[in-house]
Amino acid sequence: MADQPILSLDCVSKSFGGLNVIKNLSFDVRCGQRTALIGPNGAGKSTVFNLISGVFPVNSGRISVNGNDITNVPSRKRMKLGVSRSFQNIRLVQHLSVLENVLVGQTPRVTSLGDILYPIRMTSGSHWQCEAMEVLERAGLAAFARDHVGNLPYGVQKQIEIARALLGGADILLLDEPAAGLNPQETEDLSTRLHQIADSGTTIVVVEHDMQFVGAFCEYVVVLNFGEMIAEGTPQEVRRDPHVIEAYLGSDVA
Amino acid sequence: DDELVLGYVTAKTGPFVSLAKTNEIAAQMAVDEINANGGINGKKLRLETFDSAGKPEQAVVGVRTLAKDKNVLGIIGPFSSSEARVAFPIAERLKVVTMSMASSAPRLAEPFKYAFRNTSNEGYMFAQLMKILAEESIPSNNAAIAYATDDTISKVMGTAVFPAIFEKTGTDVKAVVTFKLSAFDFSPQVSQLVSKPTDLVAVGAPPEQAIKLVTELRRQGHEGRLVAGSTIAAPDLPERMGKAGNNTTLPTTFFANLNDRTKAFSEVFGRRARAEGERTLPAQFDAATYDIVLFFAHAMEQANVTGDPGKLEDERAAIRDHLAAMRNFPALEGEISFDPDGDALKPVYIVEIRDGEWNLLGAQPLEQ
Amino acid sequence: MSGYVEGILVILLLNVIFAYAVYWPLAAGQLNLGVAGFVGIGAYVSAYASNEFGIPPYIACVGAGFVAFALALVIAVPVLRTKGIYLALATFAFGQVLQSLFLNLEIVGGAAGYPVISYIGVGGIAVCTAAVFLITAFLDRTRFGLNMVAVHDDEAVSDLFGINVRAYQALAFALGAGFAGFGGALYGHHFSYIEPQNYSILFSISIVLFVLLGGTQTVVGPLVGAAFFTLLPEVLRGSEEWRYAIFAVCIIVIMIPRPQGLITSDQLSALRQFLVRDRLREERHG
Amino acid sequence: MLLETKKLQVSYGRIEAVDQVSVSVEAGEVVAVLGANGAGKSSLLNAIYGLVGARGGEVYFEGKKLPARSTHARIKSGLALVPEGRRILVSLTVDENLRLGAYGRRDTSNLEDDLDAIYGRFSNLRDRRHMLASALSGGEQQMLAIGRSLMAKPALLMLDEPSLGLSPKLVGELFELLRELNEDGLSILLVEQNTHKALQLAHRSYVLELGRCVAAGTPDELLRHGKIAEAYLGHSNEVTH
Amino acid sequence: MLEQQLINGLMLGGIYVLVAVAFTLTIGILNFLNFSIPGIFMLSGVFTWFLLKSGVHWALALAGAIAIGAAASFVVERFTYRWMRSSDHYVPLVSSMGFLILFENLVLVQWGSDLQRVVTPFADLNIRPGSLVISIPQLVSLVLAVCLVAGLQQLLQRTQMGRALRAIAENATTAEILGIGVVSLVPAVFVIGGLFAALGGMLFALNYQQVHPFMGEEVALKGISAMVIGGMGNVWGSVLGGLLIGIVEVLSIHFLNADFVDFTVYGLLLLILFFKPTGLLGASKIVREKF
Ligand SMILES: Nc1ncnc2c1ncn2[C@@H]1O[C@H](COP(=O)(O)OP(=O)(O)OP(=O)(O)O)[C@@H](O)[C@H]1O
Ligand SMILES: Nc1ncnc2c1ncn2[C@@H]1O[C@H](COP(=O)(O)OP(=O)(O)OP(=O)(O)O)[C@@H](O)[C@H]1O
Ligand SMILES: [Mg+2]
Ligand SMILES: [Mg+2]
Repeated sequence: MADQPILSLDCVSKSFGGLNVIKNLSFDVRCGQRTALIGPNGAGKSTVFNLISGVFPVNSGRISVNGNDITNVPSRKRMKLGVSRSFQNIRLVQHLSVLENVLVGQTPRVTSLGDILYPIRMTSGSHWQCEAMEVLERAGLAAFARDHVGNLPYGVQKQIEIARALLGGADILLLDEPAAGLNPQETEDLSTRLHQIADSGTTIVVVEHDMQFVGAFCEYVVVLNFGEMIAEGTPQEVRRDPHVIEAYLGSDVA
Repeated sequence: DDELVLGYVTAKTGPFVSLAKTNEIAAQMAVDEINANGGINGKKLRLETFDSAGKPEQAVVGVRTLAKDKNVLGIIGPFSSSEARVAFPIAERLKVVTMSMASSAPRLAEPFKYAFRNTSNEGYMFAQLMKILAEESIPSNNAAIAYATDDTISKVMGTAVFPAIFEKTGTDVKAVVTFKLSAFDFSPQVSQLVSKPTDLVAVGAPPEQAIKLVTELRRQGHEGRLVAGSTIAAPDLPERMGKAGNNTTLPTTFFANLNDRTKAFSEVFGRRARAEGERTLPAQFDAATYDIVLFFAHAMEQANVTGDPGKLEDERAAIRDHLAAMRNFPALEGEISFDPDGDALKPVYIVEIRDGEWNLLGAQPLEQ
Repeated sequence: MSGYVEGILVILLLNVIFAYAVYWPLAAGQLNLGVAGFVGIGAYVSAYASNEFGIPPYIACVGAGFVAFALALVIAVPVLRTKGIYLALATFAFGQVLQSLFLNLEIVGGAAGYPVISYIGVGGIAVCTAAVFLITAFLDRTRFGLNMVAVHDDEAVSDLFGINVRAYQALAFALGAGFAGFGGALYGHHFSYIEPQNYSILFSISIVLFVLLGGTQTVVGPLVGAAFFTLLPEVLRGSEEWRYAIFAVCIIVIMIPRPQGLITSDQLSALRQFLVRDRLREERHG
Repeated sequence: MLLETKKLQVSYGRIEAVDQVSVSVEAGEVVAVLGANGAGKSSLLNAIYGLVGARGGEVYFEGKKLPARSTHARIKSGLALVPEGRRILVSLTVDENLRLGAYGRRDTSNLEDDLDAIYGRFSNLRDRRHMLASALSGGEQQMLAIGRSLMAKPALLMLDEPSLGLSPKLVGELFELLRELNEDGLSILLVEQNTHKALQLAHRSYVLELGRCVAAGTPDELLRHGKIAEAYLGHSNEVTH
Repeated sequence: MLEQQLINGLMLGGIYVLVAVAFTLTIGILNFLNFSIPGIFMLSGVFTWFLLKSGVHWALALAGAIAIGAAASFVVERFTYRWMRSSDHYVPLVSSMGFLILFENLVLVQWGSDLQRVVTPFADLNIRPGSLVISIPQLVSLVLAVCLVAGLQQLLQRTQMGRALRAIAENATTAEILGIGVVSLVPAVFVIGGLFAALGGMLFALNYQQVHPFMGEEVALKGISAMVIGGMGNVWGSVLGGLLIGIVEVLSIHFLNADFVDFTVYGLLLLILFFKPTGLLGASKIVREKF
């Protein structure tokens, strides 16, 4: 079970205009494996996430999740099939409170008309609300539940995004630079929190430039450069890879 | 109280203030004259005014306010057809007479017992106009028709009144063009008219559109005579049409230079209007409003009304009955009666613009 | 009830319904400048149904609302291809087309207008307005309302979270149109006469103004806006011909400090926070 | 003294984001401002730059008091800001974004050279100079934001988390660039979460906590301050789980 | 006759073009739905009439009317844009509409609702080649519009000021961070937009020799439609859209009748938007922030 890839990209290509951003990219993520996607700026990491979550269609290749081919599934339905994500630039719903933002995350699991027409913003006792509050509490965000998201500190907003993505019930969580903008202490907290989430059975894939975090959190690393995979392996392995040092890490980190 | 109160719904703001606002001067003149002559049944007459801003919903508020809160015996107004349409049903429900001075759309008052209009029948008036053109041997062998399609009365003029009467007079209709009330550019219509010149151009529209049309006709070199219904009878039309307006001919229910009474009225009106900074020439609607006050006063006198709030409903009904029965009343506009629909039957004056002045071509007393 | 109060109340109640007709599309980010057209559809359908087939007025009104709703769903498909001001202009154009349709439809009187026989009084309208308000307030508190805000703020993210953005936008548009039709039908039955001239772009714009002035972020905004727009000119009645000029100045002056409208969600949440905040603050910083 | 704030105060409603903070930057100095999320670092920079109104206190630049809320005047006198969240103009091309960076600049004689220098530094940008900025990756947008502020040729550059989203290699290069610029005479006020790098570069730094300045001094002094070092430098670097 | 109709259509379109450009300046460039433009158009028309009537020399009167329009636009900016940038695109509708209502009612209070006749000092403002009639003011407005538009296009695309304006349109706060003087540039745009609208109003008054308080509305609706048909922010689009609407309007009156004008003009607008949701010459890409 653990060996079976939960997410697999097979010869995926994507170009914008004339620009080939992803070139024949293939890699697998095994179930439960904490994976990092790293690479220089503009390598195509966010684009990979966008392709997996269906923001753009691929030009060629196949993406499958849990053994299902999702290449042509509309983006709206992919979360139900198991992929959820956060965004590099924070994308919370500005006119909703923290709790309400998190409630939006549950949408993929809401199916009945009764649930859609249940006055969820009027009461606080429904299981949806309890669940959302619980997730907020675990992230240490309960105190902000009723605040508007717009003016909260950056780090808090990042955590809300993670909480929201988590509530979709997806098996795979794609996090785009979750540690960006966090100080070392906060990064550590985040790492702890993500470990908990991973332990509860969610597969986490992060795009991250903070190598400290990648080293501490990830078991497996895929390195992209110009849309192609240039290395993969454990953090220790890729850190030593001269191509990676040359293209990504620079001399002083090595 | 020793007062008898008449309600008055008018437009002091909104798109046609210029026509409606001066009505109040005329109405007040009538009230002052009546009171100077001892009032009605020994009581003074007073106007209670409500501004509808020309909006139908507000006209309804006006009728409700005046009928229920101000206990008026009858209501003058509202001005426009759109307002009258919604005001009449509510007045009927509240059992109070409402008499409009300008809403000339056909059969507006017909369904109601309490609705009256001191306006005239355009078909009858235009027939008189054609008769007088013939009498004066003014060429009228062929004609073109131009009308606004999105205004009831204009459309009726263009599609029913003009064709029917031209048919009767044997006038050949060579072209029909249409426009919208909001139109400002008449060049395409006029280009069509110019390609088939006619003796007459009959226009069904409010004054503004007629002015725009005639200006464009002359720009493109069309020399035909503009004829119209009373819808365009604004007193300052000669001035507003300028040179282009020469020969424009139309029927009206009021002609200021008709006789001593109209001249006197015009003079007093002019004086009062100047004091208020308004247009000094009385329009036919000013005269019509003046006469409405006289009708009401007459009916109130006949019905021996007391203004006692307890007898309000009966007295309102009595006023209605006396108005409905009114025949050949000597009004400012001439001798006036009411037909069974509640519409006034009144004399017609055919006037023509000549060198920037109104000129009476002929008068046609009421045919019963 | 005094005749004046009754008269103004009717206008206010109808304006509130119209305000919610504009509120729903705005909640999904669409400025519907063709709302007058839907008001007209409702008015004509209901008037025709009750005049010609003797359908009871309330049923006719609700039915007319559904007709407007259905029509809007259909037209939403092409209209929602456009965005922002283009969408506003597309709805405006649609409204103009509808108005000229009414003008040319001789079976309901064309330019001459159409009398409506059965009557609905102020009480009936009050009940209907309350229903529209409660439906709106209720929907706003559900996931439907929640998702609508999400769609308004960020279509792309809403889509990724499984919200059918197109469906929500179309529903918002149609729901608004349904309310517009319902309100239009009530108008016809109360004022006993309808004419195409009523359903002009100026009418649409004035309704949009109520809602924007009241604020589009909360359910009470449109209510406040409609009340403001209906009552302020009444308050200014004494100023005679200056009335609308003063009114305009009031609008301009109000929008300066409150460009998002009189009532905003920040304000409401600040109010709520004010009531419960200190406990929260302590928790957070403690 | 190039820049000095005196008891600067910023509040949003009842939240005191910056509470009586006095910081200063000498000409030629690099000063870092550290602090946790929500400590008020961005608010401090924004207030200095005139983007948010200060509720109390003053800002002096080159000895002259800066007027409240006039960004325009600040740029004219030689301040530039790399704002938090990049604030790229996505409907303009990369080139146009950079050119707009020079908007407030008086001396435009070397504009093309400066542009070339920036393209030399950030080759990603050169390759995409005629693309809309909306197409850039996160890191590329960050490069653009930095490049754009350099186009203004300021005397004092304020950077709000400039390393955000940059690859480790580019972070190294960025700090190298800042050092070079500083050596050429540019003064820098830096807000950074990458505390190590920031302290390597900075001559002095301040630590903010809940809007208050709780520590100040040279990097060495701060590193000796145990509690601060632990909170902001992440001493327990090697996390073991 | 058809030639005359085409001329009529082009000339009518010329007026729409001026108004469309005025709109596109504030909506297309500043992202600000400015509904005071019909009011400015009307003010300058009414002042053309008033100044001419008061016996002011015609050159002064025309210049004065345009100056009043531009000044009014300046005042509008002072009380609207300045306070509500960076909010939803439709928010400014309210206060700019407020100004429209205000301008209309001020004129209404001062001069009433009547159509006023503009008496021009010129004997005949037409050229008459053969049997055709061409109005000089309309010709002027068309030629002027095209020239001004060409200049404007250059300004926007090639200069630092053009870039600055586009920056303001996207995000005024960001523009401010870059040192762009939002408070000085924006009024300039409003004044230029006001000039276009005022020029339109003045030429309208001379051409149709009629003014009244609501004269701006109908023209503005067509002008804004022209802008949208052409594609917002694209000034050439406004020219194309204006002329197209003018010709369609005239031809539908000629071949059908007035009842169909709204059908054809707005039906056309609707169809164009269905097939090309950003107008004929509008940018087809909708720029959005990246994930
Ligand atoms: N919509 C688009 N149109 C054109 N080019 C694009 C588009 N989206 C991305 N690109 C280009 O594709 C490349 C990859 O972008 P992507 O956002 O995936 O990079 P990334 O690896 O996430 O980089 P970073 O670490 O800086 O976020 C970039 O060079 C970018 O310019
Ligand atoms: N516009 C605003 N309205 C209300 N509160 C705000 C606003 N901006 C910031 N705040 C609050 O002010 C405090 C300081 O915020 P600031 O952004 O200055 O912190 P920061 O130190 O830059 O944090 P980060 O590291 O996350 O960028 C925070 O509590 C934040 O929630
Ligand atoms: Mg990225
Ligand atoms: Mg910050």
